[in-house]
Amino acid sequence: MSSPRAASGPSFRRTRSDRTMTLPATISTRLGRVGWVGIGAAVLIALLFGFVFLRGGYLLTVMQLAMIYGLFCVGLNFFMGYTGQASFGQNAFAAIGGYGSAILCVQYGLPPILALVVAMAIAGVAALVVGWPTLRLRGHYLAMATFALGLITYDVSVQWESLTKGYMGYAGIPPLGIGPYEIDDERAKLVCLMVILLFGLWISNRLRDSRFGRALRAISTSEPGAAALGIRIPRYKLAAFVIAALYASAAGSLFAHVVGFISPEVFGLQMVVVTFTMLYVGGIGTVLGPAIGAVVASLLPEVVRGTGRFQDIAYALVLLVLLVYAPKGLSALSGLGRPRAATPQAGS
Amino acid sequence: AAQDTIKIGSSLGLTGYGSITDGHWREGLELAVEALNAKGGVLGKKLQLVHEDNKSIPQQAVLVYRKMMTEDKVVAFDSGCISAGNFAAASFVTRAKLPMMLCSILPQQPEEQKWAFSFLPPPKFEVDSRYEFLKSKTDIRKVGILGDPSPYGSLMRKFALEDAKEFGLEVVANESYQQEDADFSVQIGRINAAGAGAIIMIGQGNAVITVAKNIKSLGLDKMLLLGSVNERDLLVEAGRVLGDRYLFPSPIIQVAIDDLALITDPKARAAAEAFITPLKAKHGGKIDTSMSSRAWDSLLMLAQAMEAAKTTEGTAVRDAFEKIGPYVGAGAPYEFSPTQHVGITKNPYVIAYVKDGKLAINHDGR
Amino acid sequence: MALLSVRGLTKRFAGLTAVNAIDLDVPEGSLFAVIGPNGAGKTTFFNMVSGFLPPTEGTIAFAGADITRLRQDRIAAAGLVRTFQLVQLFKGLTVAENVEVGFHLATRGGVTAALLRPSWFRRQEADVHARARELLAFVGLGAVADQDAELLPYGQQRLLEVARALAAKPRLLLLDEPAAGLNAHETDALAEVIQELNRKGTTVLLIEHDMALVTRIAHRIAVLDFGCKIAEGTPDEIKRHPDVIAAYLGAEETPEAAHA
Amino acid sequence: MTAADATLVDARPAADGRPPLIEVAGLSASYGRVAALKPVDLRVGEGEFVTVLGPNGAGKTTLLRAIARLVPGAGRISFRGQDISALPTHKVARLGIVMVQEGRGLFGEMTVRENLLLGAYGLGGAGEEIERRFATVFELFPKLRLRADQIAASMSGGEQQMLAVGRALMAGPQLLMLDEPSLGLAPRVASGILDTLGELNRNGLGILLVEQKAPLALKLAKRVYVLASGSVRAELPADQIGSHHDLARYYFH
Amino acid sequence: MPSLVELVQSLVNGVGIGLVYGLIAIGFCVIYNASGIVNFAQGVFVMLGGMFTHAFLIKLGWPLAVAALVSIVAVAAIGVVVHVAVVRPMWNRKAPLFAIILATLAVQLLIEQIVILTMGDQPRTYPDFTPGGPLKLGDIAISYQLFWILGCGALMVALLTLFFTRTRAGRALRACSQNREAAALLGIPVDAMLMLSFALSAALGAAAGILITPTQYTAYGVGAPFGTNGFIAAIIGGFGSAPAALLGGVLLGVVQSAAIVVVGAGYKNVVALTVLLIVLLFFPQGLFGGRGKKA
Ligand SMILES: Nc1ncnc2c1ncn2[C@@H]1O[C@H](COP(=O)(O)OP(=O)(O)OP(=O)(O)O)[C@@H](O)[C@H]1O
Ligand SMILES: Nc1ncnc2c1ncn2[C@@H]1O[C@H](COP(=O)(O)OP(=O)(O)OP(=O)(O)O)[C@@H](O)[C@H]1O
Ligand SMILES: CC(C)C[C@H](N)C(=O)O
Ligand SMILES: [Mg+2]
Ligand SMILES: [Mg+2]
Repeated sequence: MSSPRAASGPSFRRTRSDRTMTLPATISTRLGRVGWVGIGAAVLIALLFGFVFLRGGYLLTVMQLAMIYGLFCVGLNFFMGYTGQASFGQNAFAAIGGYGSAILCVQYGLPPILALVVAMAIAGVAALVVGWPTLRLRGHYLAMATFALGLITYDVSVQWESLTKGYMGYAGIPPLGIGPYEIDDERAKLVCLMVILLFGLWISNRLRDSRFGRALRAISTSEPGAAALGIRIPRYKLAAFVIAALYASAAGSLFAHVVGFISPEVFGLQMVVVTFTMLYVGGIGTVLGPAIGAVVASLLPEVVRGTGRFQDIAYALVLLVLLVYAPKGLSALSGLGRPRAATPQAGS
Repeated sequence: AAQDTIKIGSSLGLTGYGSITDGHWREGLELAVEALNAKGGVLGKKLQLVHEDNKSIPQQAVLVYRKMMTEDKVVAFDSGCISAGNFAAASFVTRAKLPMMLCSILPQQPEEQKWAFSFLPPPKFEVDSRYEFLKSKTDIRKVGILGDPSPYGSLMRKFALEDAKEFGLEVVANESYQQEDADFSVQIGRINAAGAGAIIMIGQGNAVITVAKNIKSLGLDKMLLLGSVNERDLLVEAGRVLGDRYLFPSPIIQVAIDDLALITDPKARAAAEAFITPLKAKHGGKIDTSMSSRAWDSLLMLAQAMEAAKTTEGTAVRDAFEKIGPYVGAGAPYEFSPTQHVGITKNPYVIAYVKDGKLAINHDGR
Repeated sequence: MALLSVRGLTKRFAGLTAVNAIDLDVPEGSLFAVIGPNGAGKTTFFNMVSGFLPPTEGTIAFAGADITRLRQDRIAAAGLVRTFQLVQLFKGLTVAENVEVGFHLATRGGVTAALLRPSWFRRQEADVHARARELLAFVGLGAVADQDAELLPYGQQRLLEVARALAAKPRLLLLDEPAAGLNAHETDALAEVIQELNRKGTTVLLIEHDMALVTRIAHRIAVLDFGCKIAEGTPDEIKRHPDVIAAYLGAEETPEAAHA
Repeated sequence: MTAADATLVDARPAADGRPPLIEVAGLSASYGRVAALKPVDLRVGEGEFVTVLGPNGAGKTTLLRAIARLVPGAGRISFRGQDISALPTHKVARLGIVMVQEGRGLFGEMTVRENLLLGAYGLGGAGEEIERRFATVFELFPKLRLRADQIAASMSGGEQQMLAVGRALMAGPQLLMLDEPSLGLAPRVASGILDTLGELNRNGLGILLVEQKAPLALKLAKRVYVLASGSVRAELPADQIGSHHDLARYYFH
Repeated sequence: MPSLVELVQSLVNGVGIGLVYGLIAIGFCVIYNASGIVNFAQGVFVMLGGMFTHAFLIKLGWPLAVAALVSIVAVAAIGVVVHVAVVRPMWNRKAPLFAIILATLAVQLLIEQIVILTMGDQPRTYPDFTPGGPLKLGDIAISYQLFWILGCGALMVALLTLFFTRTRAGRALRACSQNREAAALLGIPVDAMLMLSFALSAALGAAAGILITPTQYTAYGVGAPFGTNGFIAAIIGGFGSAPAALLGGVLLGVVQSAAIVVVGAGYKNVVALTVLLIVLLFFPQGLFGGRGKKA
């Protein structure tokens, strides 16, 4: 049973408190800067994007959803990657965005862009209000509390039928557009989403390498250390949480406008699982990781769609292989190419 | 080769909460395709069924609908019961002018309803047949409702509350549950405490087994459980727990599977036989027909509309479909028209129960 | 006037009084050491002063203002910065970035500034980069500035923590066993660093077991035992103090340590 | 360089022909591309007390970790003649090679007593022997007896170090490897631990000690290895290194 | 206004479902205690316990005890496979904890799909262990199966507590979660211990599944809701201690049933989870998890 190489090795080094309390920041930051490999990854994604754009068909939709989820993940990465906190409930804010957009457009006739912004504001305030007490929790308890937020929001969106129409769902949500110009064409939608995602990434990159971003990353590895240097931990955690909520809300709104229909399931547990997958497959804590993860994890099921009834099995297996062989995400694979490679690999 | 086949798409919840229902819907579709192709296909071409799993969630439904439209170039849809998934896709299917046959309820937008045809009996029928049973066969006059919040369930609850008076019944408790709940004892206890003699359960799926178990373990041995339409496996499993105190509306074909004589109308019996014979040949004894029979009907009617339209072009097929007029199917009689896109207009249900592991019609009340 | 002034400071855990009614005054500009046996309550004392533990009783005044029970970051903002006995590095960050975080209090700018990058912000960032490197050079870590902090050997991690604390420009710097894990040469270098910054005006409060270091650089020493302050005085007084010898140094220890 | 010094001690097997307690030949280890340990030869005889000195980052910790098989290394490690260079850590430990880690490596959320009990994990259920070892450890560190039911993480720094050493002794080691055990200990306790090690050594326990505090470390050791930049710069009899001896000349270069 | 009988019956029902949650929660504790991993595949172990027992009991007609025992062993073996094939390689590559947790979710998906393919998607159930019932105390009814759940749950809790605090292996398991290196340095075979924890946890999950299937049903998809409720129960109790997990489950059940009475079933989870949040705000380590708080 025991291969001595695997059994020994530096694999033991981390203690539990390392693993639970501080999320992944250790891996993250050193790979975070958009270096050569980042550029390589970006080029690859751009090629994939170009391929899908030219090929057309339903992969356009796959890519659209990837961009939307990607935006969600870039936001989540602020909280989980940079700041090292766990949130299983960011879908709550996506729901606020989605339903906000739907209701504001359909009931109150707001133009989509305005609806999106107003919904983001609502989500931001909501994040502020619930985050303030909740973020005192740590580790699994924070994970659970945020998880509860997501579940509560889900149930409310199911039950509050007068507002949300429950499982019936909200249909007839207008597409994005400015004034009389609606973005109707699938390719145009994709380009628009891509631009929005790039903007989101640009923000992420700017914030990461700044006083603000450094404070977040400091918190992720040592809260006492950060506090001793005068960083107001609750405030920074809250800021990261709110930023994540703003991204999530924008993603939720975009889903509503791009698909034209939402129902509670759109923002259900599935969303949590999918976005987690994206974050970890891409590489949490890195700038590009969330976007890479979103594209890869979105295309993966389509690649294995041909297996028919075995699609989920194939998907789960590929996912497991990815997680086992690139446990720190695809963008961390790039670390191999950097000098002073970070992590010793057992047996290598 | 693409021109030699006519592709029909189907978005099905093969995993997730719709899995059992949609699995049967697929069986019906596949059977119909085989039968049609055996007779030479439609418009001289072979039919081909393309189906994808939407995992019972709308996001996936959007993807698979698009996939079938753009990759497979299907000319029409015949999709399963995941209402939200069908709603999510309805807008762009409508824009592409493709007709969609549905196992679920119709989308809510008027322009989308023009392209969708529902083969689901309207919720009122399910309610009324149970109320009628209570009124005529029992002396129970107080009932409690236990329902889930699915689209179909919500509609049904509305009727359950509205129609009770009509049948001289009083709804004394109005409880709800969620599909995945593991226990309903509290709700059932409240219904019992309110003095109800029967529970009107609203909602498909596995939950009925737990409800039956809960009634039993609460020792309520007078309480009747009147469940929703359901899959044969679930009916039998729940019936095993509560015996003849579990009653449910069933399309007659579901009960008549071993004894077609139960279907009195000869035309309907012939339609049922045409369906059941190949079904039994293919799937043996363990079969469910409540979903698959309507799936079969839907595809045969779609084929008929194509033949009538002499094309597979969406608008023509849709118009032809609206002109089919009264149609006696295996699962029910239908009457679609330009103004009527919910095809089942007469209550197709009988009240049945489980007897020795088989479904039986309740003739005498108990 | 004393920069730090502690009165009756007490901490009780369940049945144990870890710190017992301590009074202490640290004059501005001094280099003050706290010594005592293991478990005497030194770290607990630090934890209370720096806001990491709420005291059971007592008051803490810093620069004339009461800071008892103030949040840690507020205390740091007031100019009281600490290091940790178990190093608390930011492991995912490079050595230089660790120090840059140290400049948090000395700089400003949040999300908006980071996004818009006005010229003052860019200057500030550039300044922070440059000064971080200066500080690293000052403590002798210049060569490893771009390395991952996590991978430093233990001794260098301690130095990094000191450098990081310095970046915060503290008025009072609390150092919890900074020389642990350093060899004699490295300890000498550290001593110079501490003395140098003390000369530049930073008041230092130091916990150390390395008596050679303490007696060489400290102006004044307080000795804790079982949570109580048993002595306070100049290094010479302390070295000769019978209670201190009994409780802490041990008879044969003094010459040994002195010569190391 | 130090070739002269390096031959001051005879490093061949003891005269009686018994293999040394532990013998390391050409052991190297690296983290990714960092060669933390270049091929190193080292030996601890039966009942010998050997100290490794060296500046920060010399690779001392890495050396101990490689012997304990916590870092994969290339080269040969043998214990009483048996090749252990491919064994997993826990099997190495079961042979009696016990290590006190830098930074203590306690089970933070468990009590002092539980930590000590785990030290005796290899003993299985043998109650009496465990009690005997408890007594020894408590005698050595009375503080631990007082705090037996305290959670390890809440102990003071020095108390934790005592616990780490105590736990290692509970294991009844054949070779005890200590990585800076004096770290954070009050001078009295530090020399106390050293005295204990000396006594254990006199009773036949082989000890491999990594220490920064040269004077302490040299009091007991018979031989000293000086490690710098991952290589052994010198191997000296301990009594050759007086307070006058400038170790630094081995450190740099 | 609900009558007293109705209220008491609701309370009893709440305790009943709460015990079910608690039983599921217990399984989480073992792996968590040994590794810090929250095994989201725990729900499928529960599901498999029910599925296997159903197959042996109903399809093959084995006696209940034999069916249950064989099922537990089989599920434990699956737990070992999960460890060897997924968790161990990830751990040895220093995967972040949440990546491992994500992998357990993938394992859940995988096992669910394999179950659909091999055993179908129909729900199954089998009768209470003791036929008859319920026990009537005045107007209050208590199902016999509840006593089985309570009894076995208490037994499991007691044995687990003893195991973790009093036995060498139990202590060693906890040690592994806190510091794997140190554990290995003391001769504890860390990998084997973790494997043991997966086997044990899977076995406990299976036992839970076997016990609760008679109160409802099992089907390929119940793992997720089971897991979610068990996880919530474990958190309320304070993660990582079996008695607390069981109590946490009961508390969850009671709050839910009170919520159904007061605001209706639609919002029962909203209420229960809000209560959970409030509990967490005042007891950030769970209700019974006060131990080991760091300064
Ligand atoms: N959270 C706690 N719970 C219980 N006891 C504690 C706690 N924290 C510290 N103690 C105890 O209080 C006493 C003082 O601890 P402290 O860490 O202040 O000692 P110290 O003087 O820093 O010792 P050292 O030199 O060994 O670091 C110790 O006996 C310790 O075990
Ligand atoms: N996990 C790691 N990854 C990469 N490099 C490492 C790692 N651990 C240590 N190193 C590097 O290996 C070299 C040797 O480190 P080691 O910890 O063995 O030194 P040491 O002699 O024990 O130092 P100290 O006296 O400070 O404890 C150092 O340069 C260090 O930066
Ligand atoms: C017929 C049904 C299974 C309908 C389903 N519950 C839905 O509306 O989504
Ligand atoms: Mg201390
Ligand atoms: Mg070291």
